Order: sequence, then C-alpha cells, then structure tokens
Amino acid sequence: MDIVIATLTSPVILFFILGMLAAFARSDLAIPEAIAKGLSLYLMAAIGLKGGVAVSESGFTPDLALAAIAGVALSFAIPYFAYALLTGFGKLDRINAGAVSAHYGSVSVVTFVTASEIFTGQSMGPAGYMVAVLALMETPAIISGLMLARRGEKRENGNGGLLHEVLLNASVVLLMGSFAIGLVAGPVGFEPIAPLFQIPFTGVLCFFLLDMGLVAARRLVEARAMTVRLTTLGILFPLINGTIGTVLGTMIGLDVGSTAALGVLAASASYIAVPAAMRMALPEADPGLYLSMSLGVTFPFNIIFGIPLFAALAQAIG
Amino acid sequence: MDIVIATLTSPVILFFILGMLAAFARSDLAIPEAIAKGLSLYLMAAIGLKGGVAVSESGFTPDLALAAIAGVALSFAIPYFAYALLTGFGKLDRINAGAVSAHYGSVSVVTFVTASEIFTGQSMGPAGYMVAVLALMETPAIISGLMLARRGEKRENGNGGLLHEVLLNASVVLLMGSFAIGLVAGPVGFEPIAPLFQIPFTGVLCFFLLDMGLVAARRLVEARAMTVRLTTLGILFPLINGTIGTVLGTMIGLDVGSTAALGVLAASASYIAVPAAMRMALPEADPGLYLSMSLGVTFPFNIIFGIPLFAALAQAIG
Amino acid sequence: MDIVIATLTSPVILFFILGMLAAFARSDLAIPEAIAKGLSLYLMAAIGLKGGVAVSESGFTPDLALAAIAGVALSFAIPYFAYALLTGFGKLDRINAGAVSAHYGSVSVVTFVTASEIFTGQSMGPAGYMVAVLALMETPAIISGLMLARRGEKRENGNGGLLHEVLLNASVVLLMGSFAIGLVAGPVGFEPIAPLFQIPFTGVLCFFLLDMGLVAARRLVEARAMTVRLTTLGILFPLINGTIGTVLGTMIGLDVGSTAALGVLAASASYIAVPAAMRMALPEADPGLYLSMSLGVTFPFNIIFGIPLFAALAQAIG
Amino acid sequence: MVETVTRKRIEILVDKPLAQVPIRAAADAGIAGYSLVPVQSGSGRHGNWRNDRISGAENKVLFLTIASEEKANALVDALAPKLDSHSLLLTVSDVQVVRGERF
Amino acid sequence: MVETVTRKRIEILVDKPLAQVPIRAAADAGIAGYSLVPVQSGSGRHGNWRNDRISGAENKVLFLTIASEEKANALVDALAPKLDSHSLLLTVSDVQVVRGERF
Amino acid sequence: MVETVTRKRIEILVDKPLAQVPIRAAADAGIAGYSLVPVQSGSGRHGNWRNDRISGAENKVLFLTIASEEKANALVDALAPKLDSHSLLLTVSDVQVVRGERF
Ligand SMILES: Nc1ncnc2c1ncn2[C@@H]1O[C@H](COP(=O)(O)O)[C@@H](O)[C@H]1O
Ligand SMILES: Nc1ncnc2c1ncn2[C@@H]1O[C@H](COP(=O)(O)O)[C@@H](O)[C@H]1O
Ligand SMILES: Nc1ncnc2c1ncn2[C@@H]1O[C@H](COP(=O)(O)O)[C@@H](O)[C@H]1O
Ligand code: NA
Ligand code: NA
Ligand code: NA
Repeated sequence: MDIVIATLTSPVILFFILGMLAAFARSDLAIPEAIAKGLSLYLMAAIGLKGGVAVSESGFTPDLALAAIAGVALSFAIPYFAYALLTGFGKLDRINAGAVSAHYGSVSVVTFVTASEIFTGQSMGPAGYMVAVLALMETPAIISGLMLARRGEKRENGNGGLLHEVLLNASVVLLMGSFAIGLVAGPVGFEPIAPLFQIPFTGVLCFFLLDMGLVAARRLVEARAMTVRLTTLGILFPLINGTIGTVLGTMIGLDVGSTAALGVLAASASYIAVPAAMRMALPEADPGLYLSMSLGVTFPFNIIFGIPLFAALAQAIG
Repeated sequence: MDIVIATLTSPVILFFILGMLAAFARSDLAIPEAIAKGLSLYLMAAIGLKGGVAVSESGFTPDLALAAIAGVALSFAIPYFAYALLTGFGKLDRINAGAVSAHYGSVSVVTFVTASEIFTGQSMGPAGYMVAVLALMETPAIISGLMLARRGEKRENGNGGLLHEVLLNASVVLLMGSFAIGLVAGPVGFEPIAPLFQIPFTGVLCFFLLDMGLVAARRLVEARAMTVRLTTLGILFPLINGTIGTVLGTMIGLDVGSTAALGVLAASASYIAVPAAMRMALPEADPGLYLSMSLGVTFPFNIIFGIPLFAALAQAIG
Repeated sequence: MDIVIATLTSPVILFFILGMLAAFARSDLAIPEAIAKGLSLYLMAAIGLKGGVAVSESGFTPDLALAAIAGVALSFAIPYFAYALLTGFGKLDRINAGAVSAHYGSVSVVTFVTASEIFTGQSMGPAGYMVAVLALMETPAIISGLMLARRGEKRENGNGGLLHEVLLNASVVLLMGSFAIGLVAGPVGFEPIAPLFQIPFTGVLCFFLLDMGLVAARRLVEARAMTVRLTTLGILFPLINGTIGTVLGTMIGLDVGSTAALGVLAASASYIAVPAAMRMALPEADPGLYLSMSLGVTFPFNIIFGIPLFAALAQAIG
Repeated sequence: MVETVTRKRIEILVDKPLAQVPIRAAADAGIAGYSLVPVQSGSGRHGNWRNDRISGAENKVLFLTIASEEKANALVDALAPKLDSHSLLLTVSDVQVVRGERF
Repeated sequence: MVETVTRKRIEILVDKPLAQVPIRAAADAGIAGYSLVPVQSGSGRHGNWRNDRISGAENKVLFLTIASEEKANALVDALAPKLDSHSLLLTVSDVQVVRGERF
Repeated sequence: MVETVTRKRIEILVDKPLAQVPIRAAADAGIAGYSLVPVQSGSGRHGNWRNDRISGAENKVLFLTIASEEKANALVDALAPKLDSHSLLLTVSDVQVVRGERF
C-alpha cells in the first residue's frame, strides 16, 4: 500500500493531477510547445545518460540481453492481441484497429520515467539497461500494426521512407545516443554534467507532467471519436499488458524494479513516435481515435494507477 | 538606505536595467517568447510551492486570513480611487479609465517575486501565505474595473465567459495549484524538487528580468497614446497605493516583510491577466494605453524604486 | 596528446558528434528553435558574468589591454588575408569573397565556450578578460569585409542602420552587459545566481552542442554552393588563423590558456552576428555559401580538431 | 481535369483575446471550419506591435476560412459593425476548390 | 509600370507528418518552389485541433506555392483523389507576379 | 448587405534580415499598415531552407499588406528592381474589403 500513497502524494503526480484538473475546468493554462518539446528532449537525454553510466559500471549482463529480448517480443506480439479485441469488442475497422494496436505494443517514455522516479523513491529503481529496453520497444510494434492494417492488401509503394522514419525517429536516436555517451563517459565523465542531467531531474519531470496532464485531459474533453467500448479497452489494455510484462519479467529473473518497469513498459502506449508514424503510413486512420485512447485514457491511467499496481504485483510475485 | 543599495547592485536588478538600456539603444536583443513564457510559469510554480511548503510548516494563522482580507479589499477598492484620478486628472473617457483602473487594483507577479527576493536578502522575507494573497488579489480588480467602465450601460451579453476566464486564468490556477501541492508535499516532499524550484530560482529571475526590461522599455519607446498626465499617474499610483498597502499591513499586524510585500502588491499593476481580460471584455479600450502605463511606467518604477521604498516604509512604521 | 583524448571523450564533444551523426543519418531529431536560442543567450550571459566576476577579482591588467588590442587587430586584418585566398584559390567574386571573409575575421561564441570548458578541464582555463576580447572581436571584421566587397563602388545609401545593428547586436550587448554585471556584482553578488549560471553550465553546453551538431551537419548535407576549393579553405582558414592567433598570444605574453583561447578565437568563424549583417548589407551575396563554410565546415573542424590543436600549440611554444 | 468551383476565402486579422469573435460569428453564419495562422508583428494606425507572450493582450492571429458566397456574406454582415470597435482587418477573395459541397 | 502576368496560388492545409505528400506531388508536376507556413489551430468536421508538439501527429501546416496554370492543374489533378483520405484542404486562386517565367 | 470594394493584397516572401526593404518601400508608397506572418521552411532554386534561430540569416517571413491599386502599383514598381538581387517573391491579388477608405 505504501507505494500507492507514495505515488499519489508525490509532487510529480500532484502536478499531473493539477494539469488534468486545470484542463477539465477549461483553464487557459498552457506550457508553450517549444518548452514542452525541450523538456521531453531533456528527459530522454537524461535517462539515456543515466542508463549508460549505470551499464558502464555494471557491465553487460545476461539480464540485459534477456530483458531486451522480452521487450522486443512484447512489442511485436501485443499488437496482435490488441487488434483482436479492437476489431471484436471495440468494433473498429481493420485500418483503425491496426493503427491503435501499434500504439499499445510500443511504449511511453514519460510513463517509464515517472515509474523509474517513483520506484527509485521506494528503493526499487530499475536497472540502467532498462533504458535500452525502452528504446528497443518503440518500433517493433509499428511493424506489427502496419502488417495488421495492411493485411491482404497489395503494397502500393515502398515503405523505405517509413522504415527510415521509424528506426531513426528522434526519441530512439536521442535515447540510444545518450545511452552510448553515458557508456563512454562513465561516472567520471558524467560528473560535470550531472548538475543539469541528474540533480534537477525530478523537478523537470514535475513541470513536464503538468503539461502532460493538460494535454491528456484536453484530449479527453475534446474526444469525439471515443466510445464506451474503446474507453474500456484503453483501461483493459494496460491492465492485461502490464500483467503480462510483469509476469514475464519475473520469469526471466529480473530484479523487482526492472520487472515492474517491464510491466509498465508493456502497459504503456506510445503517443509520440507511433502517432506520427501512423499518420504517415495510414493516413486513412483517424488520429483522433488513437490519440484519445493512448494519451487521453491509457496514459493517465498508468501514471496514477498502473505504476503502483505493477510495482505491487512485481513485489508480490517477485 | 542599505536596502536601496542592495537593490540597485543586485544582479537581479542589474539585469533588468541591462534589458532596459538595450531596448532604449534599440539593440535587437530579444528572449524568444516561448522561453519568456516558460520562465514566467516556472517562477509562478516555484513561488507557489515555496509558499505552500512554508504554510505547511507554520500552519494556517489568523495573520493569513487578515492578509487575505486586506488584499482582496485593496484589489476591489483601488480601481475606484484610480478611476477618479484617471477620468479627472488623466482626462480619459469612461471605458479607458475603467480598463486602466483594473490594472492597478490587480497585481504583478514578477514585482512580487523580485521584492521577495530582495527582502529575503535583507532578512525580511515575507511570510509564505503572501503567495496566496497575491493570487487572491489578481481578479477582484477586474470586476471593479468592468463595473466602472460599464456604469449606466445595459448588459448586452452575459459575462459568464469572462468570469470563467478571470477566475481560472493561468496564473491564478498555477499559483494556487502549486501552493496546494506545496501544502500537501511539505518540506520532505519538496526536497527532491528543490534543485529545480528553489536553488536556481534567483538566477532564473535575473534572466526573466532581462526580458522584462527589454519588453518594458520597448513598450515605453513605442508608446504613442501616452501623455505627460498619464505618465505622472503611472508613478503616482504605485506611490499612493503602495503606501496604503504598507500602512494597512502594519495596522493588521503583519510582520515587516509581509507588510512591505502587501505594499508592493498594492503598488504593482497587472500586465498579464488583466490586459487579456480587458481586451476581451472592453475591446473598445485602447490596449496601448493600459500596457504602456502598467508595463512601461509602473513596472520599472516599482522594480527600481518601489521595492526599496516600501521596505523602508514598513521598517520605519513597523 | 592528453588534450586530444580528453576532448574526444568529453560528453560535450560526444553530444556534438551525436548531433552530427543524427543529421547525417537524416533523423528527424531537432531542438526547437526557441530552446536553441534561449540556450545560446544563457551561454552568453553565463560566460559574460563569469568573465566579469573574474576581472573584478584580478583587476584590470596590462594583459587585458594587450589581448584586446591583439584581438581587434586580428578581427580587422584576417578578412584581408582571407579575401585574397577566396578570390584567388576559391574563385569567388568580390561580393561573395568579401562576405565570407568577414565571417573568418569575426568569432564564434560557442567555439570559444567549448574551448574554455575543455581548457578548464585541463587546468589551463583562459583568463576572465578573454570574454571581453571575444565581444570586441565580433564586429571589426564586418567593416573589413564590407570594405572589401564594396571596393571601388560608390556608397549608395548611408550605412548608419548597419553600423547600429553591428555595434548593438544581441550577442555583443549581452556579452558586454553581463560582463559589466559580473564586474559590479563580484564574487559575493554572483553567489546566489551561480546555481543557474555556473553549476549546470557544462550540461547546458552539451545540450546546445547537440543542436549545433544537427544544424552544422544539415547545413553540410544540403550545401549546394560548396566546391572542393571552398571546403579546403574552410579547413585551411582555421589552421592558419588559429596559428597566427596562438603565436600572437604567446608573443604578447598571455598565459597558456588565454593564448590558446586567442588562437581559437582567431580560428573560429561567426555564424550568428555576421551572417545576419551580411544578409542585410550585401543582399546579393549567397548566404548558402558563407553559412556552409562557417557553420558546416569550420565550426565542426574547430570543435573537434581545432581546440585541442591550438591548446597543444600554445603549450608547445608557451 | 478535376472540376473546381468558386468559393470565398475570408481572412480576418484579429487580436488573440478576441479570436472568439470571428469564430462565433462564423459558427452563427453556418461556417464550422476555420484555421488560425500565427502572425508575428505588424504596423497600422495604432502603431507597431509584436508578438510577446508576457502580456498576450495585443498578439494577433489570422482567422482563415473557406466558405460559400452566401455564408461568407452572412459572416461579413455580422462582423461589419465590429470592424472598428474590435479593430478587425477583414478581406474576402475568390478561390477555386475541388469539393465545393464541403463549404 | 512593371509588367505582371497571372499565375496560380495554391494553398494546401496538410497534417505535418503528411507534408511530403503535396511536396512530392508538386515536384512531380514540375513545381520546385514552395513555402510552408505554420498554422496554430483549427476546427472542422473532425473537431478541434491545436498545435502541440508532444504528439505532432495532428499538427498542420500550410503548403503554399505559386505556379503556372498548367502546372497548377497537374498538381490539383494529382492530389484530387487524396483530398479525402489524407484530409487535405486545397484552394487555388489567381495572383499577379512580376517575373512570370520563374513559375 | 454591407458594401465592399476591391483592393490589392500584396504578399512578399522576404529574408528576415531584409524585412525592412518591403517595409520601407511600402512606407514610401504611402502604405502604413502591414503584417508579418512567420514561414517555417521552403524550397526553391537556391535549395531548401528551414527556420533556425542559430543563424537567422536565412529565415524568411511573409510581408502582407492590403492597399489601393495605386499604392500597390507604386510598391511593386519600387521593388521590381530588387526582386532578384534580394530574392523576394512578390504576388498581388484582388480582395474585397469593407472599409475601402482605410487602404
Ligand atoms: N472551411 C474551412 N476553412 C478553413 N480551414 C478549414 C476549413 N475546414 C477545415 N479547415 C481546417 O482543416 C482542418 C481539418 O478539417 P476537417 O477534416 O473538416 O476536420 C480543420 O481543423 C481546420 O484547421
Ligand atoms: N513558386 C514558389 N511558391 C512559393 N514559394 C516559393 C516559390 N519559389 C520559391 N519560394 C520560396 O522562396 C524561397 C527562395 O526561393 P529561391 O530563391 O528560388 O530559392 C524558397 O525557399 C521558398 O521558400
Ligand atoms: N493595410 C494593412 N495590411 C495588412 N495588415 C494591416 C494593414 N493595416 C493594419 N494591419 C494590421 O492590423 C494591425 C492593426 O492595425 P491598426 O488598427 O490600423 O493599427 C496592424 O498592426 C497590422 O498588423
Ligand atoms: Na506497451
Ligand atoms: Na495593485
Ligand atoms: Na576568427
């Protein structure tokens, strides 16, 4: 129970709730887009560096490889399972179901960062290599989602552009790049830049989650394409995927923090890399649909309920 | 006299003066708007948190209630007094006088922040609850100003939209929201985010005041609607209102720092919330007029002269 | 050799390389312009302050005057030498050669900042007054470049506007202004703002160089006006000018760090103040040309090779 | 060649705090679609302005909508009395569109 | 007075991730020059949107090009089938330009 | 129906450091009002550019003004010789305005 209370009274989560309340009350509070974008780049560079420095100390372990394989497998597989529920229970057509399913196979960087922050406060911080797992999980789901959406269609034009876009999208490059820099620099090289990338990190996360709360709640308020069934799936997916991820993490023998983090990654849905890729590859799909589900429903659910839940689950079965 | 010298040689004020000089010399120095906006949100979140944490330690005291009542009363009353001078001595018509008067009843967040910073450096930092007083003083003046401007007119359309806008405007929500978060989190919860919200605070204020100096001086240089009479009022108002505020603070028994802060709040004029509200509610009023007075004249006057003045007055009569 | 390895494994340089690689791979990673601009203002304010505080401690020394004279002389003279090579070997016409030559006489703030950072890590940090030298070197080259480009032409319209623009351009004003503030505030006044302007400095520089890497490499990828000859000059100029600067610094008796910094300043080419001035004063010149050379070729060359080179040279002959 | 029809393009420069004025007037005239384009600075009889977010009171934005002639006329008529008091700058021009029934 | 000739001004509102669609179609139609103008928010049959950079999937941009009538027609023909599926908003109007041979 | 009259809409794409060129030319032609609209990227015979604030030398902006035909002609005549040297992109079109005496 500790982690639930710790989560709900931490300033990080309180700022998120403040943002949601402000948006629900239709306040005009807004963080300039350039700032929000800048903060998200900061968060990615910071966790990349931190992960790289940690791995430079711990070295490459079998755990790392196992977690990476598990993560990639989850990212590939989840869309197939989600697609079935989206077309069946959710009543979506093939293209929209494919587009939405890709979001759930992929991951949310901010959900992961918030979870790491909360877990670390509970002395169960995930291993440094989980940042690499995060980066690896971003893209496989896009391929699965596209295959589902394009099933039975003849390829009209080469998807070289998309593949490039997906593999070299900003967040993958920044996460992997700063992970590599952290590896090379190690703790000594990291020291002079820690005053920017480590010490104010939690505060920046507060500020960023204020914005995320605003954006998520506005998305929910203005959602028009949403149905009760889709909203239900937006909560069911993280519950199921998160449980699968946590169980898998325990089975492959990860430590409790990394197990919970794998659960959170599986539970989370992308709202940066995947929407842009889907808009490009499946222009006929309705962006209002997948953004409302991933950003409006699943993201807040995970931040407020999912994170403590998978932590508790990982502790219980770990 | 100490506080005068301390004010004028503090980097915070020097950056403000640098900004003014650069704008007067027509240099192209400019802070991107998104950055300026981001910094102002940071400053509000930071002082809200700080105030909330302080009140979580001191508890709710009678002083708090008294200061709040005094502040709200000042915000309601000042526009009536200002309106008389604006229509009489200032020769403004009803609508413009109403619009300008609302600015003087309301408050300037940055003036308050700068004063707190300087007062704290002189070991007379205001009480934490003054942040709540600041937030409470933002809006009553808008109602007074509108009643003055619309005097004798039949209401044409419901002002529901405006009321909503005014009560839930960004700065009120952010100040009150982070005050509440500070209250809940307390000193222990604040600790991990202090490296962002407390430690670099003074430096951020320098940077922000550089921008304010640029904006205020440009406003003054390009002012076309200004007359000598209005400029005079732009200096007279802070002198009179600030004195009233300081005396009132002493009368209700606030500590010296909070008294001086109440003086500064009374003396200050809004240039964020009120201009936007007036543009919306009184489109016929000339925005060049009220922005030149509050941002071009009163704001610099308070930053450079008002702050040390009301501090000295509070010390003298306190 | 130490400084070469220290340079290439420092996170500052690694982030620059990451940016270049991302741009070469055509990743969509990008720092919002407002953030990049804000960071560059931060870096200028921070080094200005730091330099001012240092001089407030050391006092004005003959070295300062000598370095300033040497810097101004270099800035005036280098364009003449560069112009000869640009029209001869580079095959540029008078106007383009004049425009490019002004860039090489002037300086790059970020190159200087990066060099200071690396030199300081090697216990050979340049003297505080070098910031003033940096600011002084920005503009003389513009006058030389214009005289070369306009040689033999009758003045069509007064260049009062340009002169004003050049003398009061944002970076000169901010550097000189914060230098003055640092002088007035001294170490005691600087202390409360050091948590913003000093402690996270290296980290901010990393973030900024990530952006510079992206911008420089994109410039290079999209360069169309570049020839092999001009690319060669883009590398030859920093080698020659940097050597001249380093030798001159040694001759006038500067300490090793300041000598190396003078070399770096001479080697560096402007890509902020000068391009804007040239676009204004010489609209017929091709901006693609001078930006590709200074930002695409010379800047990366200096960051990766020039900085350790002139440090080694200064140590060898110092 | 695809068939095109003529519609009206209405452009209104308006202060950001007053952006709801053309938006509501358009909705009343039966026009649901519009876009807002940022404007960064300008000059007119009231002097210069430039976008600053400190006090957004003077920031301006370009309201842009494509509509049928009938709806466009209704919108212009509705806004005409407010052009001076709200200092709006309104222009109307002809454009060709492909799916005319949409507007 | 300088001589001017009539050319077409084509304006296409497009989602940022799809901006390559009009750019490529223009290139195929022989149009090499274009500019992209930012748009900050809007409303239509699919509801409201506003620029946010968290998920840039719905951000929009205005593709603007000046071209000869012939090239403009080719571009419109090429994009017509995609107007609905890619939710593009396309308008064409006449403008006068000075150096007609450039377009 | 409100009465409207025809005026000219002049649009000039110009490099930001050169924005004073059309502004001054407009003032000389008796045109006091104009607006600057940001542009974020583009492509032409000189290749691609995108707004970056590191070196703002290539950033562009759209100068937009509404003016009477007479003043518009004066402005176009004044700028015509600079179109190439300053790489300006200038277009003129007809628009309807309500308060014609203002322009
Ligand atoms: N009639 C219109 N005039 C101007 N912009 C429009 C119009 N209709 C739609 N839009 C823009 O196109 C976007 C998508 O339109 P829709 O597909 O109808 O939702 C809207 O959000 C607006 O930004
Ligand atoms: N036909 C066109 N339509 C719209 N914008 C253009 C056109 N041609 C050029 N531009 C813009 O003008 C800039 C400079 O053009 P250029 O001098 O041809 O490289 C380009 O980068 C575009 O932003
Ligand atoms: N003739 C014009 N063409 C384009 N924009 C204009 C014109 N006149 C005014 N504006 C814009 O409208 C704003 C307000 O105009 P005014 O009310 O005349 O000061 C100006 O600052 C410009 O941004
Ligand atoms: Na997932
Ligand atoms: Na007040
Ligand atoms: Na140089």
